[in-house]
Amino acid sequence: MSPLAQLLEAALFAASRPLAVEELMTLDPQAGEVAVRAGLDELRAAYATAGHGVELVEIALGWQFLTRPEHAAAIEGAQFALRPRRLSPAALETLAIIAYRQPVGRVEVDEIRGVDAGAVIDKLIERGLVEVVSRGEGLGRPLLYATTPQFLEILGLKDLDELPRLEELSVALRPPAAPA
Amino acid sequence: MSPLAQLLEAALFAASRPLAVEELMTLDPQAGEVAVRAGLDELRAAYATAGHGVELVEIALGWQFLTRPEHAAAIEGAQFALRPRRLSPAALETLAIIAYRQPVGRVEVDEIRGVDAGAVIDKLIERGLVEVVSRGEGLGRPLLYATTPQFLEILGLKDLDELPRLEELSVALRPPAAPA
Amino acid sequence: MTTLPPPPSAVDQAGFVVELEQFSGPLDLLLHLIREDELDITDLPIAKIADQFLGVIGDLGLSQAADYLEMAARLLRIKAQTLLPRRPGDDEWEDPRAELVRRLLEYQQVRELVDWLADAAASRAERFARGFMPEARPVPPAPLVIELNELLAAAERVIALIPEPVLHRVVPRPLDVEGATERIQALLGEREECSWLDVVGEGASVVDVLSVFIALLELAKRGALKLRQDGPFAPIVIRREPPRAAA
Repeated sequence: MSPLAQLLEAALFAASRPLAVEELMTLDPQAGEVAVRAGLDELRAAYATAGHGVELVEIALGWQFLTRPEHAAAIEGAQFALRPRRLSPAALETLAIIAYRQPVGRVEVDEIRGVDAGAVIDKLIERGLVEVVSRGEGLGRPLLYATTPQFLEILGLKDLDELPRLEELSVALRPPAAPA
Repeated sequence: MSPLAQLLEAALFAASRPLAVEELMTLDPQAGEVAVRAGLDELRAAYATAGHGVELVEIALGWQFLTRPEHAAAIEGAQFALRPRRLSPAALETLAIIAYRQPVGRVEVDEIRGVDAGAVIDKLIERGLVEVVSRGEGLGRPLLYATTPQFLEILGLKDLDELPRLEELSVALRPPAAPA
Repeated sequence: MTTLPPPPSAVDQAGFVVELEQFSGPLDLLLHLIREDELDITDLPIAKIADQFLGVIGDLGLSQAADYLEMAARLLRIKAQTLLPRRPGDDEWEDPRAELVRRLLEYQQVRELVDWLADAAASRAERFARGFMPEARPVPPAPLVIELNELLAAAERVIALIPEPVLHRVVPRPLDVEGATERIQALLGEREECSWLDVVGEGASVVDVLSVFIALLELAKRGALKLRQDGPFAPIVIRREPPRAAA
């Protein structure tokens, strides 16, 4: 492997979160974006072809080494690592609405779910899956919420474009109201 | 690599601590100690010969992956280069009120912003930008907040007098006029 | 035929449903009923579904949960509207179910997204990230950036929110807690028990209501009386404390 690929490997291995290309570029001031992307491709290929138990994955707007799915049961059985807790249906509903409508205010989330979503949103913020991005216009200038990169991470998504498009669903959602 | 070596690789990667041979044996009840030790040798050799940025190391407590020493400086340097964080609009507004009204109680901040500012103030305190300076008069003797020296430091101000006066604000915010 | 799900798992002492494992809200319950009976959402037999909904929230003890209660009221109103006779050829007539149907369709789509998200999260959970941090030393906090212009822009936004230099809102009449206290004590001097309306009277102003309320809470705190309300919106009963020993 090239020295740059090795350096990238060491950095990605040491990190517990996905690292963005821009972050990886700070490892070696000489290497530009093109070289870093080439190094990442080289690294991914090296792991894919040599038969490894881990692989390099593009996820949550960055790159991360993850174990291959077939080893999950054994690792969890031996209690070397814990799988994350599942999200409740209420949390997933709220996340789905925020993901598709972001930035979105609480009232709109409440309305679609038919229940007060305040406590659920607070929990999602606490877990780092949702954040306040700005204040909307109108009465009381409501807080607007959006999903975080960590939301992508727990779903294993590269970016929001990987979410299914609404047209692909069997029923149609009304388009978000145009801002007044 | 053999399937057992791949399983060992995934487990050593995902575990939160070094793993002893006896622990690694619980991954696969079929594999005995001899097989696990052979798998570890195979794994170590695979990383050593193919030119990797990480290596498998046996230490007192067991086995673990470590980055190669030559990358330590670059990784540490990059870790240090964490993306600078910005304050949310809500935090900035709260900070602005406290900066211009200090010492000021929470109720007054709430009233000006029209929302409960408690959580935001707590965050600002946590960040060292705001501190409790005294207790006010009146009902419940509310805590009074003021900005800290660190607030000035981050803004590059010598003292609070260097903050633009409120009357100057709209002027100060206007972009410098182009020479006629 | 509706098979009832097991009773809710988390009901706090006050009787309010905190969170249900079974349904994430009234729309979810409604959709459950519709699916179970294989009904057509766009042509909802509203009378049937309203009765079923009421039955289920009664059985589950949900009738105190505001969100479910509100939906129940909405269903009953739609049911009533559909029962009203309408003139043949009335073009102005709008199906009272339309809004509910739209919300249900929208909610159904959210449920579909939820299934997709749950699947994605489940496959991500099959993969572990790095567990061990070789450099266990604490990472210094990220540097904080505040630019003076940002702060000033925030100050301007804040100033824009203030219509006048901050003035305290002026209450037209000050609260008269003392007067209310005297009134309550006088009433309880005469009888063992009285009601909220006995104290405030008909057509009381907001200030009067607040004064009485604060006085009642204060007296209750001091142990001079006990307050009781048998249910939401039920009359508040004020009882002298300690009860006078029977003659």
